[in-house]
Amino acid sequence: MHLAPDPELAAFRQEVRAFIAANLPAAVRRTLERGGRADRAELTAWTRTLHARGWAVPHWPQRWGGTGWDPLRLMIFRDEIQRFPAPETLSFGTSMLGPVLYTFGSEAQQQRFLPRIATLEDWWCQGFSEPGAGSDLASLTTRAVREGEAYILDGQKAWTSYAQYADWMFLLARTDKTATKQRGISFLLVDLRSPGITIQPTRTIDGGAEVNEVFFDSVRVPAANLVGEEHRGWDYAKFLLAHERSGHARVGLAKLRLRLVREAAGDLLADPGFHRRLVALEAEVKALEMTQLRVVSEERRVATGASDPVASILKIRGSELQQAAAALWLEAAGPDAQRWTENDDGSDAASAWLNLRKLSIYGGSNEIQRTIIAKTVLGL
Amino acid sequence: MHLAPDPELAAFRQEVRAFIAANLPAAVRRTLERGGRADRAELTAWTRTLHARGWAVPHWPQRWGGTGWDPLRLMIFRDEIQRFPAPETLSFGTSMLGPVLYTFGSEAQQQRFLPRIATLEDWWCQGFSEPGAGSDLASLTTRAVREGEAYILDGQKAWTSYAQYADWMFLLARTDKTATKQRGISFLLVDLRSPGITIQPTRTIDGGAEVNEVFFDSVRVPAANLVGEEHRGWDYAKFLLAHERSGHARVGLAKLRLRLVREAAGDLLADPGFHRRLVALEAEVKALEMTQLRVVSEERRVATGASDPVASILKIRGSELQQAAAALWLEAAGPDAQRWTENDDGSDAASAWLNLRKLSIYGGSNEIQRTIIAKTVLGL
Amino acid sequence: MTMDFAPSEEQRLLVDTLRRALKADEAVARILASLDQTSGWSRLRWQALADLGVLALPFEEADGGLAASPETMMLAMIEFGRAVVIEPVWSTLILGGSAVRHAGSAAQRERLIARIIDGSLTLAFAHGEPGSRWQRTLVRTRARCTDGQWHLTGQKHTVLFGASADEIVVSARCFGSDDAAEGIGLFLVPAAAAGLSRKGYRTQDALEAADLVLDEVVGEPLGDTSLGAAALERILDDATAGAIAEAVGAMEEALQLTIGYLKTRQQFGRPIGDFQALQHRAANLYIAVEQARSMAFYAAAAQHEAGPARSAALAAALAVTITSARLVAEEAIQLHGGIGMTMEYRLGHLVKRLAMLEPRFGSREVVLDQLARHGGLAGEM
Amino acid sequence: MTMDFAPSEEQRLLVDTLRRALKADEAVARILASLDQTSGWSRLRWQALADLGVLALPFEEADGGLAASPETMMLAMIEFGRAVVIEPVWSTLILGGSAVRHAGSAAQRERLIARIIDGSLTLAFAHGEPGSRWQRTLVRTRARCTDGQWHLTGQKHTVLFGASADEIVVSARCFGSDDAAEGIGLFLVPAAAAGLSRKGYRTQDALEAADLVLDEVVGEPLGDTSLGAAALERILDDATAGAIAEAVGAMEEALQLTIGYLKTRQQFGRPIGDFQALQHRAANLYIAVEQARSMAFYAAAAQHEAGPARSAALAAALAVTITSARLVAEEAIQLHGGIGMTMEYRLGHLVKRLAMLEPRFGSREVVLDQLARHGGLAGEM
Repeated sequence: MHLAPDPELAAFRQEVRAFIAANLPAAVRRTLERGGRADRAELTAWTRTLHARGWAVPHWPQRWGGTGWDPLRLMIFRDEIQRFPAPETLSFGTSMLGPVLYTFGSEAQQQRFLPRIATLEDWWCQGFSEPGAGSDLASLTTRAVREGEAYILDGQKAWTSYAQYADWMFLLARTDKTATKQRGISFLLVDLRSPGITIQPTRTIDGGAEVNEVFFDSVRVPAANLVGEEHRGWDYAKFLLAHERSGHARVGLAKLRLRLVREAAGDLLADPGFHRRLVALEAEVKALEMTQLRVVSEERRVATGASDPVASILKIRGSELQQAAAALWLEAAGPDAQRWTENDDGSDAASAWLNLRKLSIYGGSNEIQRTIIAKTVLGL
Repeated sequence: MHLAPDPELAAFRQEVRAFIAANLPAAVRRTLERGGRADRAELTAWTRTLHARGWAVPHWPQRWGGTGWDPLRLMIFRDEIQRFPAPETLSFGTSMLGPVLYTFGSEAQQQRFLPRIATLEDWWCQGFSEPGAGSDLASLTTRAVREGEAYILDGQKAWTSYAQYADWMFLLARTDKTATKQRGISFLLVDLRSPGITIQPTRTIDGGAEVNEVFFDSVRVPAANLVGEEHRGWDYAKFLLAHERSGHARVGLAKLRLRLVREAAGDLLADPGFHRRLVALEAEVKALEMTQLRVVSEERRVATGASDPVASILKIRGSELQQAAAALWLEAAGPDAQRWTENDDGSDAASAWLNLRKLSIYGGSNEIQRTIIAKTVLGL
Repeated sequence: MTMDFAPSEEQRLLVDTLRRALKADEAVARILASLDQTSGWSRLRWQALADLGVLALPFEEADGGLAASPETMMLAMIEFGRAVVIEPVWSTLILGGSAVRHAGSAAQRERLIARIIDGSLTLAFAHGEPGSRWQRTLVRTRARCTDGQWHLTGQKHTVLFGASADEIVVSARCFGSDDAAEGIGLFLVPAAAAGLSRKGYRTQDALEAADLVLDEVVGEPLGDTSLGAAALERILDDATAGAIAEAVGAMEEALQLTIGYLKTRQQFGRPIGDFQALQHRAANLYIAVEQARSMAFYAAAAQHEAGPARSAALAAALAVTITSARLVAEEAIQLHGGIGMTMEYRLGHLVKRLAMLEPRFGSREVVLDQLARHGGLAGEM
Repeated sequence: MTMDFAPSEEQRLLVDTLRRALKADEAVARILASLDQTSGWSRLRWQALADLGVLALPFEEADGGLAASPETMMLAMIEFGRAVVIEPVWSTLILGGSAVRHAGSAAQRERLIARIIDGSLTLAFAHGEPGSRWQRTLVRTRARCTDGQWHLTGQKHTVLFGASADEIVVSARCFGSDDAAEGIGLFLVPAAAAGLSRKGYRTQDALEAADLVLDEVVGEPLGDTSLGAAALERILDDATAGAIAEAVGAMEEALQLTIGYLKTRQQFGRPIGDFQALQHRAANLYIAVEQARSMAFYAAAAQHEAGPARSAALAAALAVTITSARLVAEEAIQLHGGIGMTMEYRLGHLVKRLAMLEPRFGSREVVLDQLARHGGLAGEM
């Protein structure tokens, strides 16, 4: 065990930071600092900037454009992107579908989709949740019936983030309704321009419309868009969720929020109570970062791909700390936090506070994560 | 609804306070303020002082020495005793067994025991908990077998408070082992001078030995000491616990602790963080007191004796607030809190903090109380 | 009169009337319909409240009012909170109304109160300023008397219903340093006054608010300018009591929705309310709501008193209410999951109202500081 | 050298050796046996640690030590915490040892360290004073130089192992106001020094401590008196890192006991660990312990650095550890029920050690203030 700062990693961090500083338009950074989001054009341009540098999908296999970085460097890269802040690449393609495709997809699927994910030519969204299947994903009811060389898809997905901008959706559908819950589910790739699809934004209390309901009415999905084997979609989904969870610490975003709180606080820093809560949160964020480092560095020793239940800590604390930072921002904003800006970009303190409630709900609610820890780690 | 201060109640409060001030030895008050307990002689003397005034068992029926006060006055009386602080009468006799006896006991039992409880001629202790039966009281295994005019008692009780000082114990024993859990339990009165009884103090981490293990080896209990009907002890125990729970708010003790924290804090009050936490606790104690007032005043409208599930709030918040006050005292004590005084009177901050962990465990753990609220009040 | 926790027949009737009139379960539709408008609140519904006599509640009988007790006002505000009312109750009945009641001269009361009661006059109360962060006596807006007329100059921020109010009560400093307790006067300013500009916007919880700039605006002193400080304490204490009761109503409704959801929402083959971890959290919510309700009672009791004891009690009550509101806002959404965050579902609007408790009436730390300055509740410990 | 989170073979061996030697599962018997004695700690067990070479760990190779890295010291302290060790590790290895290492002259190191290593010399470090409440530079004890000799006068409180130590390192003010950073010197005082009185007692967690009164006691400057302030920072930073690691060890053991209890204790016909509410609380405990462990790593990393960055990092690490320790202490007992409060069961002793974290090393608020004074961790956000 040797934990002294590593000069090579520090140099790598500087390299990433310098690249971002030199290449990210200042306006995009300002938008993100205000709590807003890059629009599709901005995100596409930035994804391609990263792609030109070879950094669009650093965690992918080198064959598909990955960098071959070790997990520590991947973590540092993501941290710098988040804290700068620069836009993160669209996770539905790069972090969720990508790994599923290069692990389980057919060669044709890989050839067709992976390059377009890396450059954001295709905007993907995720069709897992349904109105009746939130945390209990396996109870989903959207069904796909095989008819010749296609599946006919009927049903409804809910909480589909950014579906309104999307070209494609990967989704889970029941292909064998006689099988028990987890069996008989398949993983399909659906072109959202297919006839029979209706996308309806869900307005949320933060003023945004990040999420949508997506309705499928006899939608034809070519059988070639089945990923892996029929009825085995649950396995691919579990693989995907385990990948997703380890990215949920989002330490860099917590750091960013705390930096912005510190800037917004002004005279409030003279209040020892506020100041203590701020530095206490900084310390908690550091604890999470060290935990992530431990997880990541242990990953270097075990086979890649194995899901680490400790990742549930990252999800829980990552969400709690961003929420705590948002609460501090709300407090710092004072009476002005009452204003309703009606931007759907979370750029005021109250909208951010409301919006970030989602962090402890989605991606496997924090309750689900606690149960995972209790059962898998503690053996209860 | 009319909530303005009631001058009659205020006058009553003054009367109680003046009586305590005029009659309680200053040394006893100081002992209690330090966190200590009155010894048996002091408690007996004080109980008799109250008895002479007619206030030893104010909540009992007037036939047995009660005052006929309404619930608000009973609450004020208890509040003044606690916050003064004066010793509370021994609850095992006055608050637990007394109500069981005057409600379910035989005339002979009432005549024999009630007057001696009121004057603390008999020191009672409670034999409910067992090593294997804590929160799950109904799984107790101590058994009493009827042989002629007596029961033969075998088994073990645990966590028996002050058994080392006690003359008598009321207990639950299984009299029918073929019956399901709650059935087949009887409520017995046991003279602790009977042959076959061993009392062994349990040392606790606060340095005290409040609780004991009590072993019964073929102890003969006269059949006349059965309370109510054989095998129906569970009903009486439930009645007793419901009575006990409503006394668990102990708002006066929380007030006392906060007053002492304020006195001990000194310069720490200049720290806004500490000061805020102190006044926040004062506010929380007031909220609990108002809740108790609401419960008590609603009791005036409903039949006495019916158990109010809202009393679970009093137990939970009462314990939490005393514990929070103890944590504040520990903080105020600073480095000196490290000292181990080896008095078993909880007179240092750390011992008090450790000792008061019991509040959320005994009398139906706070987990049990939350389940009661969820099921009984919320219907979950 | 003996203490009595049960509502009287009259109070029960008022609560029933309000529940029927306010229709809490239609709150979502009302709010969503309002969001397309600048103001959003409905003159029609305001008039309906007037017709029910509700707008007469807080005023003295001599002024044509119903002289409702603090307890009655509390019960009414709980109902307003439950229904997430977006009409100008705050500005007209509580803040502005309280200003007129406690500071207004007999002539002013006669002129204004009848019109409040009949629904034809709405008020706003302009006190907070940029950067004042709920400090009660930090008033930089200046009042200068020239030729017998008071001229007001300064800025007021997040003035509830400041854009639509017919008249505005403005606090302004007649003398003294920016944060002196003495020297604050209250002034009536008509909406159309020269030199007054108002920038209206909506709040997170669908109320209307405005930022005001006053440039030598002529104001009419409300009562005697020298009474400003005491009147201000009283008005803000009334507002605190109202805030607590409104939050209690919102919390009770949020809790009820949450419990209902736990009972019906199925996951893993059973209602999620079967899961013990959620049961215990629901129990904690219930406790939190009951503690706040108890403090609403305490606040009502305190309003029968005067001076610093009243202000301390109200700060204590608000502090507990804030703690409960934070928990309820966070946990009610979490226990619902995503549905709790949608505009189409009632919970989110209750949560938004609760989330505005601190921005509107003071952060927990500021409120605790107020309480600490009054010596806490040491006298009652 | 690249960052590496896995223990080296050597570190693994040390941990195994310590676990076998310290026998955590016999802690109760050791502690209970010690309570009848004034001092309580065992020369025999101390000698056993010396024989294992453990007492040589922190010292430089030039002084005959093993030059253990901060990471290795952390791993050792975790084991000491796990076993609730009551021997003078704190006073001799961490505090006193650190003082000799960082402040002692070559001659002093030569004279003292060999005897520490062979187990024949125990130290105490006397810094805290009545009312100083962990303020690092508040030193009222005065050092006066007359005829080439330093005379110390003042009081020192809760000096760990102050009654049994052979020599005591005393902080005293050579010049400056009571709380000035500069002007603090460190002095060696033999136990038998004239004018030194020691009142020994036991601590809540079964250590030995003493209050000292110094009346013109002759002390030998440890190194150069002008280096006091920097040395003091370093010593207290070392102590902070040790405190964190010791607490992590105690927490890990408390968590393990609790999980074991949840699995075996039956209530209502099944193990209580089946109840979801308790499962989720156990998960929260696990998270808290892991966060503290992560901060022990961070503290070890920080000890490779110097100056304010080191002190800030250590304060941050201690703050998180305190938060975790509070939760673990309270919840581990609650999840156990009554058994967790008995002297015969190991958990209570772990909890008592954890409960002493703040009284011994600084309350959470004081530690956060230290962190705030260093600008927080803003530079790393």
